[in-house]
Amino acid sequence: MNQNFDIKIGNRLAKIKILKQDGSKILFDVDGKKYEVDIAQVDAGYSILWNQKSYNVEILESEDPKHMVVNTLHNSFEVDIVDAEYRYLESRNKNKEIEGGNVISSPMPGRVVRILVKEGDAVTLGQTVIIVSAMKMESEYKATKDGVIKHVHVKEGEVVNGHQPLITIE
Amino acid sequence: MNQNFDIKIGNRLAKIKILKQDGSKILFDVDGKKYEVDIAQVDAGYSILWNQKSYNVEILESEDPKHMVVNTLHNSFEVDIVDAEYRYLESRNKNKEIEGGNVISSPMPGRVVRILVKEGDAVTLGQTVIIVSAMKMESEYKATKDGVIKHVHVKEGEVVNGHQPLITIE
Amino acid sequence: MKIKKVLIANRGEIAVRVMRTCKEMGIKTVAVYSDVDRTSMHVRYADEAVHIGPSPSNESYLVKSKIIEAAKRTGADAIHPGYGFLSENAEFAKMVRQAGIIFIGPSSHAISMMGDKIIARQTAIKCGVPVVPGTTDPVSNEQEVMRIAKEIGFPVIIKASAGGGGKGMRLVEDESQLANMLRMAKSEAMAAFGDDSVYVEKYITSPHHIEFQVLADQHGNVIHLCERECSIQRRHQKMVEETPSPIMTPELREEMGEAAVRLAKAVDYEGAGTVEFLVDENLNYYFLEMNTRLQVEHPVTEFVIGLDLVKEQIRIAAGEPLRFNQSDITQKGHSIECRISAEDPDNNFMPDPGLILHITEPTGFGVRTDSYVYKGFEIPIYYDPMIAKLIVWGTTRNDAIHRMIRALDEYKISGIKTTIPFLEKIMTAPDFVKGKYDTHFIQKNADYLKEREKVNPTTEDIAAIAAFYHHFLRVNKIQNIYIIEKTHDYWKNYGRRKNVIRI
Amino acid sequence: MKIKKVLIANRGEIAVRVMRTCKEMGIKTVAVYSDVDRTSMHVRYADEAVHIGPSPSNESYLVKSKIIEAAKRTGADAIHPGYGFLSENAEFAKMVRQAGIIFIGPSSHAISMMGDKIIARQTAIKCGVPVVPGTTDPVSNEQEVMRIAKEIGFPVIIKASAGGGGKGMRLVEDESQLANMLRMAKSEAMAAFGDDSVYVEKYITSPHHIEFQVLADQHGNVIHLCERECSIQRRHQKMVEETPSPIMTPELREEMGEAAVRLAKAVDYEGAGTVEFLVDENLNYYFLEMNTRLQVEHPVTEFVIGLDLVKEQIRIAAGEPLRFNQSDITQKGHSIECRISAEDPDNNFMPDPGLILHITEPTGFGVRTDSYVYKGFEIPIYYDPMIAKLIVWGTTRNDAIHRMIRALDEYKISGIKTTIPFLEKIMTAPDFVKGKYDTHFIQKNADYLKEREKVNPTTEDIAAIAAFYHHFLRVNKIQNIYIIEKTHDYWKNYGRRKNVIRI
Repeated sequence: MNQNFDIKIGNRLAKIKILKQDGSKILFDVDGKKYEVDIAQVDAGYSILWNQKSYNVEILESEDPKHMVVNTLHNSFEVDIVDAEYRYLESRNKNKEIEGGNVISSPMPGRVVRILVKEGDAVTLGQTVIIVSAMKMESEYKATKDGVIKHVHVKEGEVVNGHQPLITIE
Repeated sequence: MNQNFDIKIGNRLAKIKILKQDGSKILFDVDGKKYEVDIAQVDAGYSILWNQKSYNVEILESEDPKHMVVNTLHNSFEVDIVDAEYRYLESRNKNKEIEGGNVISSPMPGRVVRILVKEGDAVTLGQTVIIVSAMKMESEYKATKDGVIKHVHVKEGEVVNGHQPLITIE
Repeated sequence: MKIKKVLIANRGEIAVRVMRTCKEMGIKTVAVYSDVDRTSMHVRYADEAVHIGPSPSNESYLVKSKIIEAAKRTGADAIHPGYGFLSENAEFAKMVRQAGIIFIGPSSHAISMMGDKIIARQTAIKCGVPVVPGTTDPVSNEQEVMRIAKEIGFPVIIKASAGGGGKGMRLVEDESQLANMLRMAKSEAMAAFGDDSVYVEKYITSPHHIEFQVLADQHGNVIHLCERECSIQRRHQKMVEETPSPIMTPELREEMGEAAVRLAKAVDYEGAGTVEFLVDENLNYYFLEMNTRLQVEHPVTEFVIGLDLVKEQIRIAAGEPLRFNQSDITQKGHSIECRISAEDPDNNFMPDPGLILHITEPTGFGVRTDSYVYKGFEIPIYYDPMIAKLIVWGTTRNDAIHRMIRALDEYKISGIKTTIPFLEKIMTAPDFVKGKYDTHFIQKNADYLKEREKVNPTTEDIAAIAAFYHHFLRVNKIQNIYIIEKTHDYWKNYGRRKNVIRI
Repeated sequence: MKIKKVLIANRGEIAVRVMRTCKEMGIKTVAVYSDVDRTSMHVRYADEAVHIGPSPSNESYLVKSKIIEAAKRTGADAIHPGYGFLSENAEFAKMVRQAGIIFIGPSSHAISMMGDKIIARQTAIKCGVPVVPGTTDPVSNEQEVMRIAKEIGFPVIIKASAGGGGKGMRLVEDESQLANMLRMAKSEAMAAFGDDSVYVEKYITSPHHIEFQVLADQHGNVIHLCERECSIQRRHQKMVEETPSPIMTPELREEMGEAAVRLAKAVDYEGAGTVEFLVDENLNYYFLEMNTRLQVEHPVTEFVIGLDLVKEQIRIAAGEPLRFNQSDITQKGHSIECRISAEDPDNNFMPDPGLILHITEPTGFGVRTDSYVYKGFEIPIYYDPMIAKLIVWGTTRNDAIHRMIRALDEYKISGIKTTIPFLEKIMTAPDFVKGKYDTHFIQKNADYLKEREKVNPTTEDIAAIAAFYHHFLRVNKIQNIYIIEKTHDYWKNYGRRKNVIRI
C-alpha cells in the first residue's frame, strides 16, 4: 500500500501514516500524534468520528489530482499532496519565480469594460490601464511599474477568466 | 456520427433521428414527427425547450448502460437502448423464458424473518413458505405451484436484495 | 438546572429535528447509532456519536442500558427520546432518571397511566372527559345488552371480548336488529375464540381523529396549543395532518382544549403531550388515548401557533416555567403536513428502501421539510419507511393546499418509490379540498387516489428525445468537455462546462 | 380580469419566487432569458421560456420591446417585473399597458412621481409626511445659512449643490463652527465644481433605515403591513433586514404606517410598495423615498404578517379588492433575512462568480431559502452577486437570531466564496444581538466582523487525515466498489456501496 506522500495543508507540511486498520476504524499518525478514527465515505466527502466527536469533511477535487480544497464546518483548507513529483516541480519552479510583476490580471472572472492604453504606450506606476467589470462592480487595474505596454492580451467587451493575463508591461 | 439505435420507452419502440443541428438547437424526428428543440445539459439531465415550453428531464443511468430511467415532471419512464446487441440478446432470451415461476423472490430488499419449509418438503400452491420483513412490514411469500422444495437459498435473519432468489420449487 | 448536552435516543428525521433546536439553544448533541446507521444524517449532524449495536432496533435503539451507558460515557445531562422506540416506555424514563439524567418527557407514572387503556379511560371519566359510551366489562345476557344499547343510543357495535380481527363484531343500527345481531356475534365469537362473551360500544358513524397538543411545566401550569386534524389515515397510519381542523368551532376548541388540560393535570403531566379524541359528525367528542411524547405531526402546530415545541420541551425539562398563558396562544393561518414514505403507492404501499440517487427539496415561502435522507444515502430496511415530512403554511386553508401541491411537485427523490404521487392526489380530492372528510376518506376515495395522470404523448416524445440524445452523446464520445485554463485561479481549475459538439 | 399567464421580466431568485406563487395560483409562467441564462433556474422552473438576447442586461433584460414581444408571442396576459431591471421604469409600465397587457405594479404616473426625488419630497410634504429638514434650493449667503441652520437645529450638514463624492460637504455640530465650515465647504465646492452654491440639511446622527410595506388595490383601499428594519448596510447595500424593528414602538408604528398610507393614497398607488424613512435616535422619522415595486427583503414581512405578497400583487393587478382591513393585520414573532452573495468578504467583497460544486440548503422549522443556484450551475458575471436569501422566523427576536446562526451553519455552497461567514459574524455581534445598531453598524463593528474563528489544531489534523485518506484510496485504487448483483431489481442495479479495503 503506497502511503509515501505528505499533506501540505495551508502552509503546514503534515506527515501522516496509517498505522493500523480494522474495517472503517483506522489508526492514523499525524506528525507523531495518534488518531484512532472511524471514517466513512459520504456524498462529497467523509464522516469522521474521533473521540466520539462527529466531523464532516468535504473534499473538493480539482483538475489537478494533487490539489484539493478541504472544508470542515467553519474552515476551508487548501491541500496539496506532496510526493516525489511535487517536490521535483517545486524545485524546478523556484528558479523561475523572479520574473513576475509585469503582467496585469484580475483575480476574478469578468468582462473588459475599457482598455486605457495601447501597445507601445509609456505608463507610470499606478496609472490605470484597464477596467474589468463583474456582477455590476467595476475594478480598475493599475500599472505595477513604470514602463512600456508590451502586449494587450484582451479586447474591450471580452469575457476573461480570473488570473488570465490582461496586459504585459515591459 | 452513430445514431443507429432506437429507444424503447415503456412498451413503445420509438425511432428517432437527428436531422439537423445548430449548436444546442437540434431538429429531431420521432416516429415521423418533427421536433425542433433547444437542449442543454443540467445537473442530472437535460433542460429542453420545445415550442417555447420548458421541460426538465432527469436521466438516471444504471449499471447497464443500455438501460435508464427517464423522469419528467409527473412521469417516470423505463428506457432501453435498442441496438444490434440488444436485439441479439433479446432473441436469445426468448427461448429461455418459459422456465420461470418456480423461483420465489421478494420484489424489495428485506430481512428473512422465517422460513417455513426445508429442502425436500412437499408444498401445495398458495402455501406460505417464507416471510420477509422490510421497514416494519412483513410479507408472506407463497408457493407458486404444487411441488417439492428444491433449494432454500437463504437463511433466517439474512438480509436479501430485491428479486434475489429465495426458494426454488420443483 | 441548565441542560448543556442532550443525547437523542432516536434516528431519522426526528433525531435531526431535535438536534436543530438543541443547536439553536447552544446545547451540544449526542447521536446514538446502529451498524447500518453509521452514515445516517443524525450521526453526521450531531456533535458526538456513539455506536450502540447491530441494525435491528431490538439490538440497538430499543436497548435501554446501552443508551443510558452512552449518555453517561459522553456526559450528556439529558435524553430526548423522540417518538417511537423508547419514547413511551415508562421503565426507560425511570432508568434514565435513576441514572441521574434528565428524561425530556413526563414522569414514568404518567407514562404508565396513559399507556394502560383501561386506566386512561377511567382517568378520563374521573375528570369529566367524555369517552366512547359502552361497557368495558363483558355482557352476555340479551336484556342487559338491550338496556345498555338503549342507554347509549343506536347505532351500537357488538364486539367479542376475547376478539380481534373483526371476528364476532356486529354493527347494530336500530333496536329491531339487536337480538339477531347479538346471536350472530355470540356464535361467531364462540366459534372463533371458544368464548361467547361480548361487550357493547357506541358506533361512531363518521369519526374524525382530532388531537390536542398540551404543554405542562413542573410548576403545575398546563396549556393547550389547539387541535390537529388527523383523519387521513391508511390502515390506522396517519398520512396527512392539518390545523385548524376543518370541522372545528371556537366553542368546541375551547371545550376540548379544557378537557385535554384537565386530563393532563389529572396525571401531573409534564412536557409536551397529545390527547387524542374521536369526534363524530355532530361534534360529539370522545377521549381515545394520550400520547406521552412528541408527535410526528407536531410541526403543523408549530407553524400555526408559532412555538418551537422541542424548545419548550427542553425548557420544561430544565425546570423553567411556561413562558405563555393560555390567552397568549393564538392561531395564525393554516398548516398541512404530508408524510413522505419510501413505499410504492401503486403497488399496495410495498416498502421500497434503497439508494437515494438524487434529491431536490422544495423551498420558498411557507414550506418546511423535515427529512434525513441525502444523495448517496441508502435507506435501511430495518426502520420506519417515513423518510421526510413536508409541512406547509398558508394564509388560508386553500392557500395551504395549493402550496402543498406546488411543494410536492418540486420534491424530487430519485432511486426509490415514494408516496408523493399519492399525497398529490389527496390534495386534489374534492372531499379533501372541501374539508369534508373523516377516517374513511382513503377507503372512500380509493379509486380517485389510485388514478394517475395519463401520459401526454408529447411528454413521452420529449423523454425519448432526452434518452436518445444522452446515449447519442455517449456512443459518439461527445461529452461536456471541461475546457481547462491553466491559471492559478481556484474555481477556474474546475473548468467551465462547454457543450462542444461537432456533427 | 382573470390572469392566466404571467411573464416574469426578471431572472435569479426573484423570478423563481414569483413563479412559485403563480404555480400555487394555477397561473402559467413565462421566463425570459439572455444567452448566459439558458440553464438558469428560472428558465427551468417556468412553463415556457423565451430567449431575449445577449448576456449583458442592456441587450436583454433591459430591452423593453423584446420583453413585450415575448409576452405577446406567448399570450401572457400580465407581466411581473420583479425588482431591479425594468421594475421602476415608468415608460416600460406604460408600454406594457399600451400593448394590452397587465403590468403587475403601480401606474406609470405613480412610478414617475416617486422616481423623481424632488416631486417625491414635495408630495410627502404636501400630505404631512416629515422629510429631512433643510433647503433643496441653493443658498450662498452666510446669514441665510445661519437662519436655516438655527431653524432646523444643529447638527446640520452643508452640501455642495453641484456636489457628489463627499466634496464640499461639511458637518456642523454647533453654531460656533458654522461660519468657518461654510467657508471651507464653499471654497472646496468652487475648486471641485466651479460653483460655490451649497444647501443645508439636518444631519441625522444615528440614523436607522426603516421602511413600511404598503398594499393598495384599484378601489382606493390602502393598508400597511408594518415596518422592516434595514440599517445593516455596506456601502448603501442592505445585507440584513428584520421585522419588527428593535427600536419600534406601537405608537410610532401606527403613526409611520399612517404616513406611508397617506403618501400611497396621494399618488393613487396600486399594488405593493415600500415607503423608506430615516429614523433618528429620538424616534423622529423622515421620508426618504418610495420604492414602487416588490423589495428584496419582502419575505420578512411575509413571515411575520402571514401574507404572500406576490399573491396579493397579482390579485390586485387582476382588479380584486384587498381581502384585509388594517385591523386584520397583526404581527406574530420575529423574522430576519440575510442576503447571501457570491463575494469574498475576506477580500473586500470582491465578486466571485463561478461554478457551484456542491450545495446544501438549510431546512427545518422557521427556515426559508429563496435561491436560484444549483449544483453544476455557473453563476454569470453579468448580474447581481446576490445568489440566495436566507430568511428565518422565531417566536422572539432572540430565537430568530439563534435560528439564523444554525441555518447559516447548515448552508453549504462550495466552489465560490460567499458572504455567509460575514453574516454569521453579524448575527453574533453584541450590538446586533442587543438590537442597538444604526446604519453605521458595519463600519463601527468592522474589526469584529473581520475576525474569523482561529483554526483548531485538531480540526486541521482531521482535515489533513481526510485529505490523506482520500488520496490514499486513489493511489492504491481502493474505491467505493459497487457490488453489483445481477438482478432485475431496479434500484439494485445501482449497486450497494461497500467500502472494501484490504491492507
